[in-house]
Amino acid sequence: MVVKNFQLTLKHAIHGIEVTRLYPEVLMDLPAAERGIHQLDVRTCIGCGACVRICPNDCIEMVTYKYGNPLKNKKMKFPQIDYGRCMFCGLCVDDCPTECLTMTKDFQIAGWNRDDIILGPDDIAVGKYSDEEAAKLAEEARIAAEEKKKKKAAAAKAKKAKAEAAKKGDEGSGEKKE
Amino acid sequence: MTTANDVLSALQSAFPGAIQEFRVEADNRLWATVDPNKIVEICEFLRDEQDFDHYSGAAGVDKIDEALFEVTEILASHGAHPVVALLKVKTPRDAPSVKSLTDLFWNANWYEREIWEMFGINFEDHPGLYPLLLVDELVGSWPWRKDFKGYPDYNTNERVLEIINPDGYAEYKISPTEAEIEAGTVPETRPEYPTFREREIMELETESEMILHLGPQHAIVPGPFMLDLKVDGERVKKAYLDVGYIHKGIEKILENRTYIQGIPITDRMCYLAALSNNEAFCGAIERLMEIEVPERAQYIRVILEELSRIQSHLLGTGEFLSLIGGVTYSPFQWMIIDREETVSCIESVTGARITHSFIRPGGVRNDLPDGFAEMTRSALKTVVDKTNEYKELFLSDSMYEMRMAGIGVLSPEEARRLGVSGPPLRASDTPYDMRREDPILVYPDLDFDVISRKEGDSKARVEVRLDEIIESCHIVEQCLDQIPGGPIQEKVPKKIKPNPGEAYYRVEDPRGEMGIFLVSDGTDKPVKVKVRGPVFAYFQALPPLLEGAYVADVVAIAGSMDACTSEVDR
Amino acid sequence: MVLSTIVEPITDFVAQEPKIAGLIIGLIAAAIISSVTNVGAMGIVWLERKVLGDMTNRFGPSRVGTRWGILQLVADAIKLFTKEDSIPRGADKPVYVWAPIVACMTTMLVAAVLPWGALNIGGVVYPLVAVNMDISAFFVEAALSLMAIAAFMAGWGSNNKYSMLGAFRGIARMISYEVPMGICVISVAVMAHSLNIVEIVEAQSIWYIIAQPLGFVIFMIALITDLGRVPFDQSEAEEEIIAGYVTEYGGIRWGLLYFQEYITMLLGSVLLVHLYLGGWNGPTIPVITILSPMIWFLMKVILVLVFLIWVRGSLIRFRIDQVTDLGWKWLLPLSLVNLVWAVAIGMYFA
Amino acid sequence: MVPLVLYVLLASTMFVVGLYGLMTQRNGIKLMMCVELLLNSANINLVAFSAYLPNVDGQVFALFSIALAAAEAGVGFAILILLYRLYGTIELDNINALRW
Amino acid sequence: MELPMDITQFYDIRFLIELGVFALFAVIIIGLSILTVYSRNIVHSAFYLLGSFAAVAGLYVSLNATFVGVAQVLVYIGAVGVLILFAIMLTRRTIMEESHG
Amino acid sequence: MSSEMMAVDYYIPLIMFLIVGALTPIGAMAVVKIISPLKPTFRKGATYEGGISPIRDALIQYNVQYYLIAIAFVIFDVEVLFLYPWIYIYTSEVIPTLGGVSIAILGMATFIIVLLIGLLYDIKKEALRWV
Repeated sequence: MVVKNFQLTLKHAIHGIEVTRLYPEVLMDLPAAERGIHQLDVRTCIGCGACVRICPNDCIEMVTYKYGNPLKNKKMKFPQIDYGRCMFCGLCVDDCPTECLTMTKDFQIAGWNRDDIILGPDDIAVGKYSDEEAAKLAEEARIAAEEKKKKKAAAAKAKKAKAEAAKKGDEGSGEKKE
Repeated sequence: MTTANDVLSALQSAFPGAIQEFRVEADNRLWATVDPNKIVEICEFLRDEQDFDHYSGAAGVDKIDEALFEVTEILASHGAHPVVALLKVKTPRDAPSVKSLTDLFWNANWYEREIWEMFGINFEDHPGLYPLLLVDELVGSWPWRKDFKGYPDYNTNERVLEIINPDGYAEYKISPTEAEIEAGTVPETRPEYPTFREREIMELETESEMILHLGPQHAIVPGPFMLDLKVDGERVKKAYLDVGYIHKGIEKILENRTYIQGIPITDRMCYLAALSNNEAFCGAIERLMEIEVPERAQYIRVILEELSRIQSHLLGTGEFLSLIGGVTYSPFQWMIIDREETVSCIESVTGARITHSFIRPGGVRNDLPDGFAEMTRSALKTVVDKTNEYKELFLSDSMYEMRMAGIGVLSPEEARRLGVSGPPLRASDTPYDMRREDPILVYPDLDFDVISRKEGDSKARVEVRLDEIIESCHIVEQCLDQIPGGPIQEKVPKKIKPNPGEAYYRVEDPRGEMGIFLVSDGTDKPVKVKVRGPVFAYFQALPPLLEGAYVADVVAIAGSMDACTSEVDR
Repeated sequence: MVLSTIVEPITDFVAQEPKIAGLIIGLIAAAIISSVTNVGAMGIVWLERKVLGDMTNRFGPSRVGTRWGILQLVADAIKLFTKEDSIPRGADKPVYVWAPIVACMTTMLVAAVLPWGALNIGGVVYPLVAVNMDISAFFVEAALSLMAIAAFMAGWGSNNKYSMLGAFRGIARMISYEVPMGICVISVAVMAHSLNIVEIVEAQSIWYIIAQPLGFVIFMIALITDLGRVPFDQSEAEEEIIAGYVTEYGGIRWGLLYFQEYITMLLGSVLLVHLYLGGWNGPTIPVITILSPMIWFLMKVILVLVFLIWVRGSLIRFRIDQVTDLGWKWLLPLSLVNLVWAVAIGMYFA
Repeated sequence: MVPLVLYVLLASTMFVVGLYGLMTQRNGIKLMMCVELLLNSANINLVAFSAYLPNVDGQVFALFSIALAAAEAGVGFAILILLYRLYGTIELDNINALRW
Repeated sequence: MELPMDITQFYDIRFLIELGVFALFAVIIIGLSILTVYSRNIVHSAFYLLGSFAAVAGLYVSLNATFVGVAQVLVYIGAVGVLILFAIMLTRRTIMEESHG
Repeated sequence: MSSEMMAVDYYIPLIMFLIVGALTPIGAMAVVKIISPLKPTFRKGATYEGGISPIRDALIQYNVQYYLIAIAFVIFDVEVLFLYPWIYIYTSEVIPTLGGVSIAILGMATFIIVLLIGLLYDIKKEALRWV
């Protein structure tokens, strides 16, 4: 007969509610490994673009952003993610060489229009520099770049001289190298 | 036990010269290229003399360099021996035609139709070569060929032409532009055949018969597919099934992705079995690369796959209950709650609730977190307790018995003939489980039973699932006890480029036999990925099973099969 | 006493001008009972959602109107009133439009003859009944059979296959269970020697659930079937035929049909309470003597309603052929057995 | 009390309508409906008379007449359905097998 | 000509109410009977017939013959009505010809 | 209140109930007509059948089995109809008895048994089988 059905429903009715939640007010406990919205450490991102290349859905794009670390990321290009296309597969995180791109537990990205779910570096960045810091870093980077340029110019000069020297010494092999 | 070598020698002696090439990959894999004229006889010989009674599928490969098409027929046995024979038939690319196996194996029908509509390979003597997955307008452009140039852009609304048909319903036609015709995206000639609707109308005989559409938007369908019933009163006289409403072309997408990028795509074939799909795909890559997965990674894979099986069965059973009892039937909701806990266990490892993208060639993405074992053990304990309670409930519920016993009976012979696999097959007294037949990972070291039932009705199918939940819990507990330490990822190159060759890898999906047939040419993208999904096979078996049932039973039968449309239309 | 100064002119007027009084009292009573049934049905919908939520470990309505979701039904009503009122092209418009109206008229007819509780004034129990008909139990039976016609009108008017199948199923299940239900009513009437529900209630010194347990079970099953609730909701089994005869209905028309179901559920529970559970009978509660019968009545009705909801959460749906089989092959003979039993007891006590 | 003659008038009007339908209609089901109208008009008379000469005999007659009408309808429609299955029509003009 | 009724009755509101009720039912009965015969759509015809049965039942109740009235509802509308509707549904051509022809 | 109501002819309040019962839905529909938007399109008016345009009308010739169930119902409905007045007289003293049992009871017993035999025949002939 069907007595058991009635027993079980009664048992559950008396039993408290455990799993169901009132969603926006009460959120579930998410594990540390949760793959939610990305987080970008702009201080360490080197703008290599590995995440762009691995993404199966082409949802990452490199965009210019000024509060990053120009010492590491010379072109100041950082990933911008289109969550309309993102599958949250985590391949970009796996491939990131500096581990600057990670995924957080945050998953609420609903917006009123499509542009709201394209999150640029400004939205996902942590460790943003302040304006002064950014300016200072930019200055440093400029100096570094200049120095490097100088060095490079010097190196190029030296190389040229060396090459010329080599050319003089051995014409055949020099041509082959080029 | 018969091995691949035995089968090969028997074939060679029976058909001298018909085996053009062969390769014995292992004891249970036989690859052979056979004479196209003899394929039917060879298959008949294998079926009758060598117990190859399980037609597992067919895959087409476009060898554009050699101007050839290859059709690979995959044959296996229902438990008599573990050999899988993959017989390749070559056919020229300009006039492709292969002999049909539908006379030998009933379930070859859909596989051949799929190859026909996707490659344009004709199957001689096929009873009805109609498109299965594609829209009628797209048939003729043969999308899976390598020289396919893409469809015309049907997204532009300005070109849409609305045609009101005599019944007053609007149809939409999109005529291609001249530029598109020149670019070759529109087929020049289209095969002619009656449409699905016309075929149905042709079969209406008496005035008291009517065609009742269940779907594509109907409460019983787990995803969009159309089940049309020819009913007289409420008795089903014949059923027609139309799939392809959400065809995603995953096999074609995989051909355009690198191997590692393909993993998240395989999740989407069936998100209830995402881990099994990952496993099948990565397993096939590992076969080609000949790498061995570290033992800890193997254990992690087994744990997660079994947890995934538990959640899939819980959802499948719950959904089935909602079909026969309404969404207000409480056990449906309880099962969803149990499933949530199981999913949370998986999530704590993989970081995602349904689409995990977790398994990598040569290992897994990350290690088990701290406290996983305790969490899983407590979750499993509730699952086992609750499942036992459900079993007791169904045993004592005489209304359930009235509704389900003796409904949709599949006899063992019929089940094998229709090519179903997984729980529906095991419910029909055929203990056929890939974990036993084609053991992978650490399954040989684990102690588990293959659940089967004798009755073969809807009730038995549900019982098998409930028992498998308990058995899976048992497996996970064993794994948690035995799991060794060590690395979780074998060294693989950053850019995966498997050796050129072919591999066929089978896993036991929650729904049955999931096989991936992978062809590589040594680059970082596969040449061909063929997914042999279990639900494709059940779906084909649904129409004959429904004949003679009541409309209400249709729900019970279709629900007890636990179908996943997403995977049919992968 | 102040009360008598108000009551006496009214009774005099009623005695002198029964027809005019009938018009006025009828209108007032109709307005009151209409609002009572409608509010009651809203309460049932809320109760059902809450109880089912509890059984399935969910919250149920919990947003609109405090934590308990009391205003959920108001929100739903506003939604239904502002939805577009579209009629399918293929529908037979007059029939389609009239089906909810016929259903509403039917429920009002039933509501008119049912006693809605009683008041204990000075030791005398006055039942609150608008039309105290001599054969009200028979009348309720007959009026409930009109629901089958309303179902058929809805099914035919929609010109939809699901609707037609649902209409056929609806009629088949109603007509298969009307006969056992009628025989159960007769069994009760046999013991009470009356078809008047008020008299049946007054005759229940022992509740008839004790005197005729078999009859109670049969009547309960037949009632659930007549109400079209799980496990007998084949005519609108959403997993099979979408929503049966209400498939093509939308907006307020759907709302009306849906509401009629819950009103019928309320009426059915009231009928069950009157026939088998002793109506408003019960020991007098001190302090609030006047309301004492009313409280008993309401308690019983709510208990029956909760039981109906409990059934819905616990059982799966029968198949339609099993329903007709159960009705004809089991309930009809068993109800006749119950009739014989009732006659025997009735003779013994008489 | 409403004069009895009005009831008789009503009943006779209903009878005439039914009779008119019976003579002009060809559809079998329509004919059956007209017969029901005739029976009802007779019943109205029975009940009205019984109400005006205080006596319940007329009501008893009406009750039997109702029961009879139900039986008549059941058999009549069964015959019609059978005819439809045999001849594919219920236009009685076309069914000439009934003619002698 | 001698009228069969007393004209002074018309000054009596009770009589007027009674007459009004009778007139209401009489109009419904006659109107729906005529519609039953004239309606081209046979299903509409059946529903008109059921409506006229219901009005007849009302007439019975107003004549103090409650039992017959309720029996009329139970048997004529509940049972014979279902029979008529089923009979129509089982002879398809009648519906098609009448409602679309 | 009941005793006062007894004096009233009950058909008049019943008519009021009917009128209120009819006016409620009509009023609701009228309100909807005023306040809700109405933008009918061709698609909105389509018949719903799983999202696909239906093959043939719903008004086909249905299976004759439905009629058999209806006719069985008519028979038993009439039986129940005759049971209702019977309850007032089965204990009546004026009705003659036969072997100590009232004729009323014997007669009704015979009536029911005859119908039960009919029901058995119906069940045996599978007339009540669902299509």
